[in-house]
Amino acid sequence: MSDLINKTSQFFSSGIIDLFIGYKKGRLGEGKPAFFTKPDQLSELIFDENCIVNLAVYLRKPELKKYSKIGILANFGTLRALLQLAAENQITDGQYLILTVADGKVLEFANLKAIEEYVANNLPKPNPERLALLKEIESKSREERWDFWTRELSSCIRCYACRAACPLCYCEQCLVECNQPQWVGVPPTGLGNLEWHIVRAMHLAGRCISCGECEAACPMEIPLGLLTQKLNMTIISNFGQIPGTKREPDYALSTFKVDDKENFIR
Amino acid sequence: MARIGVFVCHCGENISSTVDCAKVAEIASNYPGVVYSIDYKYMCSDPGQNLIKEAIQKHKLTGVVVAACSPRMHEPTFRKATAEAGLNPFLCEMANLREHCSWVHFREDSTTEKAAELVRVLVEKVKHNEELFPIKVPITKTALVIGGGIGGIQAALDIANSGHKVIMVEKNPSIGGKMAQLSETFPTLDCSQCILTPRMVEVAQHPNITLYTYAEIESVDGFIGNFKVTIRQKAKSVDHKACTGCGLCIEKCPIKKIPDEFNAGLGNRAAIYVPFPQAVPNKPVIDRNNCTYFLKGKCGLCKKVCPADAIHYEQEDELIKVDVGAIVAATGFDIKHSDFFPEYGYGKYADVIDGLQFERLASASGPTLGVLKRPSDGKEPESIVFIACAGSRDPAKGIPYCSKICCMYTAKHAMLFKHKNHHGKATVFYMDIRAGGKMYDEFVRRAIEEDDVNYIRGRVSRIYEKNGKLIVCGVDTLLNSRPVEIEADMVVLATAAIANSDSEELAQKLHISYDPYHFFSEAHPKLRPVETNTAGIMLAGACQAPKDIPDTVSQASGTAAKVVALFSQDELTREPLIAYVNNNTCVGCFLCQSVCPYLAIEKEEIRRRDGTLVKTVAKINPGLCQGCGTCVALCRSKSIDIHGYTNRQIYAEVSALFNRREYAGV
Amino acid sequence: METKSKIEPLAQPLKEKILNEINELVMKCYQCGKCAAGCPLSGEMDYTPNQILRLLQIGDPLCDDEVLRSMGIWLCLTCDTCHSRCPQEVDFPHIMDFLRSESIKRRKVHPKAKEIIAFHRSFLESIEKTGRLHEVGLIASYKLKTFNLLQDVDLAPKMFVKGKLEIFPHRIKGKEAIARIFEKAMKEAEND
Amino acid sequence: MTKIGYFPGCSLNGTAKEYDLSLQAIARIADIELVELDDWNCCGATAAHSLNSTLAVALPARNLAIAEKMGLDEILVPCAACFSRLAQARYEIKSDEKYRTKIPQLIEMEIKGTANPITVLDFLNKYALDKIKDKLYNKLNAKFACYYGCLLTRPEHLSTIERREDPLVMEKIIYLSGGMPIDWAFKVECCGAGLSVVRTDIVGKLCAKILDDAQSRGADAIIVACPMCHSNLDMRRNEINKNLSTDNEIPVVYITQIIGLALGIDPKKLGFDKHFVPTDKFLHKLQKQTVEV
Repeated sequence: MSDLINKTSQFFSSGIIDLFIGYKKGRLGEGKPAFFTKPDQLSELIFDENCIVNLAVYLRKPELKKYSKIGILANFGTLRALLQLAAENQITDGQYLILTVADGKVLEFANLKAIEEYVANNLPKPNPERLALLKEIESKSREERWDFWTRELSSCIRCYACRAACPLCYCEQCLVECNQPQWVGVPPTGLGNLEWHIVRAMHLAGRCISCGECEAACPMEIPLGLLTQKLNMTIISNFGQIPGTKREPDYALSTFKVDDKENFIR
Repeated sequence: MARIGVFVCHCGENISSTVDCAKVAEIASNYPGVVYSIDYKYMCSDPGQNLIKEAIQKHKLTGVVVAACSPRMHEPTFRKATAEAGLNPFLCEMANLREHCSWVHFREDSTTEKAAELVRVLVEKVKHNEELFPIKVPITKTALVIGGGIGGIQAALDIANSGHKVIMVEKNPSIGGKMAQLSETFPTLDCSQCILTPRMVEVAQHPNITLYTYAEIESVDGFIGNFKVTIRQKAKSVDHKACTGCGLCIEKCPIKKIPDEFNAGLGNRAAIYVPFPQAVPNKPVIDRNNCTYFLKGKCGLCKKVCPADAIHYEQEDELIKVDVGAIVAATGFDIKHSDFFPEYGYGKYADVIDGLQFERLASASGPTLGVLKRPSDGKEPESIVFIACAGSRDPAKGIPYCSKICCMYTAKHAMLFKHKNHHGKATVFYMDIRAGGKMYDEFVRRAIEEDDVNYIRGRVSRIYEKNGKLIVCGVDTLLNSRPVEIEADMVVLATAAIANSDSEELAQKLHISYDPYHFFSEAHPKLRPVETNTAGIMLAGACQAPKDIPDTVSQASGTAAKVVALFSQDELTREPLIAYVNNNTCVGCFLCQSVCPYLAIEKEEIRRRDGTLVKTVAKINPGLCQGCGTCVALCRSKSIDIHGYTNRQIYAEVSALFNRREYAGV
Repeated sequence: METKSKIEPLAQPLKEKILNEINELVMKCYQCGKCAAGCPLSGEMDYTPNQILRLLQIGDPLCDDEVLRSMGIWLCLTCDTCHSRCPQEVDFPHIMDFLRSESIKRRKVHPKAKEIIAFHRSFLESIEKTGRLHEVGLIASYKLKTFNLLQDVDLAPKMFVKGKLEIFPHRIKGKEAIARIFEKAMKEAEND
Repeated sequence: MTKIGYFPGCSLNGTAKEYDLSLQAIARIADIELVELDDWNCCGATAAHSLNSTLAVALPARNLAIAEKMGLDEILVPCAACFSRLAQARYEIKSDEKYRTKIPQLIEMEIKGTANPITVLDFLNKYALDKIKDKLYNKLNAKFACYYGCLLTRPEHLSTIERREDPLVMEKIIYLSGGMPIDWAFKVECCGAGLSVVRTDIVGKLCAKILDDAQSRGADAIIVACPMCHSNLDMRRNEINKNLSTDNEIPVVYITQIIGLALGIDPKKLGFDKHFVPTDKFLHKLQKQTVEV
């Protein structure tokens, strides 16, 4: 750990960064997001398997605007989020100092291309328990699935914690806040809840980097990740595009091709 | 408060036979916001339009719903009437009672009910309509003509003579195209070069025409009135400003055995060459694929002998960017080549040739100086068999269409042969003679009656060679399908006219559509035959479909008229039904960019007054956007909308359908 | 006693039957004559391939009758030259197969074609009995059927000398199975 | 040792014994085992095809089913006519629902169409040429007109030959075996085999054109890969010569016999003595070395 702290401290002292986003130990032993502005705060900096929060979500917060040089300690989900954000024009190459820790060593990424290579080499296998759960839901009849999701989603209190935790939910004005027209019913009841979660999942289809933050953030323990995961699997198997692995846009749901075999738009 | 007028049309009996129009008008009068409602037999007629105009003024209407036919049919009519009454035309909407209701249902109460619902939906929409104003786009008054054959030449001269600038791009070293290769032309038998070459010179000397030969189109961006075109000027390796065209380099070039494209492979040329003596420009280029200097790094003979020091081996391809307002595609056609007819031995027997090769053999400027000599041994043929429809009208070979020009040129070929050899035997195998055109059928009759060309109705099955003769096996279907075997010295196949091999690529660069055979598609086969579906891009000649010279020239002049009409205005007016971006909510993810089929989405930087960047957002180019709405559907934050079909308007329509109330006891 | 009256269906033009049963569209033919020009036997035929197609295209019962009674359909060697060169991709050999079976079924076989059919029948009989072709048996049977007793008499002894003729037929073990195939196929043809 | 199914057909047991002999001889040298189908039956030939369309599929289908049962993926069918019938039957069974259900009932056997019939040219190209090219013994010092006829090149859906109007596959085999193929004009014309017995007059005319062209271009022999073509061009020579001004004496030999000669096999063991048109002069022209097989 001293290596990480030493390095970060050097970045401060040499003026490369004026803010470092990392983790410190929380009350329950969890990695808690921490914002370091001075090297002497760094003694609290940690990085271990409990540091699961996706820190990329903070990068677009207005509070960070006063810092010009930001460093970030990225876990794997954060790295993928950074790539996806770059593909969507939200961050630029070289804008941040990006570090990670792998096999006890501190890695500094020279550019997004380096992250792309790192991600490509370390893509995890999908969690088998998750897959089994998905399979189980898929094997249900239409009616059973409808019942399953209306039951799960009926508990939603529309706190929008899922949206706040998601590094890719960065719209300045979310469509649920639009009332002319009113796309999604506001009261946290049946249809409105269903609308919100379907819209959310569709907006993340082909973009979700599967960090699991939405589900972790949900106070009602709704298995939200299943929706986006299922959509992603469909996209990967049909188009072969894995979100959060490319720094250039490669979005399955929005590519017009002159030689498209469907000619509805020509 | 909205003040909507509803005008229900009977369309004669088209609507009123199944819909109770008076009832629809009565129901509509109860809709919230509707202050006036009436039905009439022909709303599109003058008195019908006056009903609308008077109501707008008398009832101070803020919106108009005309319940009649398809908006494709009469939306412009009713919007014009609305505008004449002083209301913004885009506050007028149409409910399609004819195609969507009366034509597809029987006369029942529910049919009238559906008609009333269609009106109600539009009433709800029009309440959210906004005043819109046509978009003005400036026009660059320069035309680009792609292709320097007779079609391109005619279009270029007509446009240039109207006082506009023209840029002509030709991929070969000389303009002239296929017509320059022809010997004589039907139906007058006048010499092709004699009528073409003066026009080629006129193009080269015209002050309004800039000519790029040995050049290709690299890319095309922009839109009508405002195209940005990049031209690739291929390296000629010869400085045409310095070159005097003396020809010494060609004479001294040691590589002389390259099959000559201009002579359809029947002659040879050098590695540095001018395609033909009357070429424009009449200055050579180096064919780098065959030049020893470029292949092996040595030789340099042409450079040594050039008195003007015009040879520049180091020359590179040059990319030239030009702005043009209109584009004329006049890239011509090709003919089907070898190995297409194994049963005819095409490609195997030297004396089985195609029509273009015959033209070169018959041409005074050709490899035999106009004496018909067969390619295998130079013997003058005594018997020639001409085969029409060689590949055309042949679905088995992938070409179901008629190549149109072959009947005429085959008659001409047979005639030219008979004129050169009175005792020779000319036989034509044909399926039908298609000689529609001024003096065309007379021309074919002349070949048969005066020049004694033997026309046999039937398709040849195979050709084989025996003792130096070609044996042509066919039948005479007019004589009980009697087998016919003809010994010929030479066989001329009227091979199918096909699209150029690179036409698909060019069509994609131009964003124009093409048919299954890669000919470019016109916007409408009857009423818009010279335009493409992409505004500002027009067609001339055989790039659209096989055409003869008169048709090509006529179309080229028609195209020129379209271009000149476009250039007669300073600005272009377009309907404002295009997408627009809400800068406040756009987060600049640009996923909309890749979905736009018209490449209309650009980036716009929003800056503070001091110049610091606030954010980058999407911007719709109003010239390119076609209002398809794909970006609107894709945008997550609903930051893109489309004028005339805003989310609010559509939502109002859909909500109206779901929130049905009883307005009258239907 | 009940009597069943058998009503003859209205004569269906052959071209419709051809379309329905073997999915060939005779209307595709545009009479270019390339089939006749390439056919090795069109010179011998009373109607050439394109003429047969023309007769079928008319769809008139008299024309259909002419086709079924023609000699041309029996001379076809199924060499497929016409089909392989046809610009309209008309599978004429396929149509010829159909016309021959139709001609036999409706008993309209050209008198001169009877020898050809006799040969084919003798050939099939030979197979039906033994499972394989037995040339001596075939020729003997064919001669009995046609009374062409002297045909090819010069060939047989020479063939025998060269070991190319077997006097006794080879009977395969599955000859009963072959006989059953024949029985079922023949029954089917009758029921058609 | 490569194993491959073998359907000799009736001809190779009778009129085309030399074809069988020479093919077996080559196979031995190339180390290929030809597994004859158990108790195969006649393919039905033109007769079944002309008279009864069901029979025309059922008879060859029984052979295909036997091959399937024996676990054979490929069946060498040296007779082009038999090949055509077997391949067509397989095509019908695979493409036509009607036959897929009807045929198993008729032949009382299961059939899926897994066994693929191949021609002698496919066989030579795919299995034999590579194995015998080092064992070539004789230079074939003669000109050969390769004759394909109809059934090797047509119809398109059965043929494996490229350039159907001017095929070169047989020429390639001859060339690789040391012979000199010539270009000629009648290699895919029909010889009229279907009418051989009943309309010998017509056959005479058709074959006359073929032989005449080969002779006028200086061929020393015509190469065939079909017993029907062979019997027409060879056995019917007297009839053919009636249509020609001079007697044509070109021998007609099987491609397998020629390869056999190239391999140095004794002409007798290749059945050269079984031809009607004498082959002595032709054989004399070639070198006479032989090997034991």
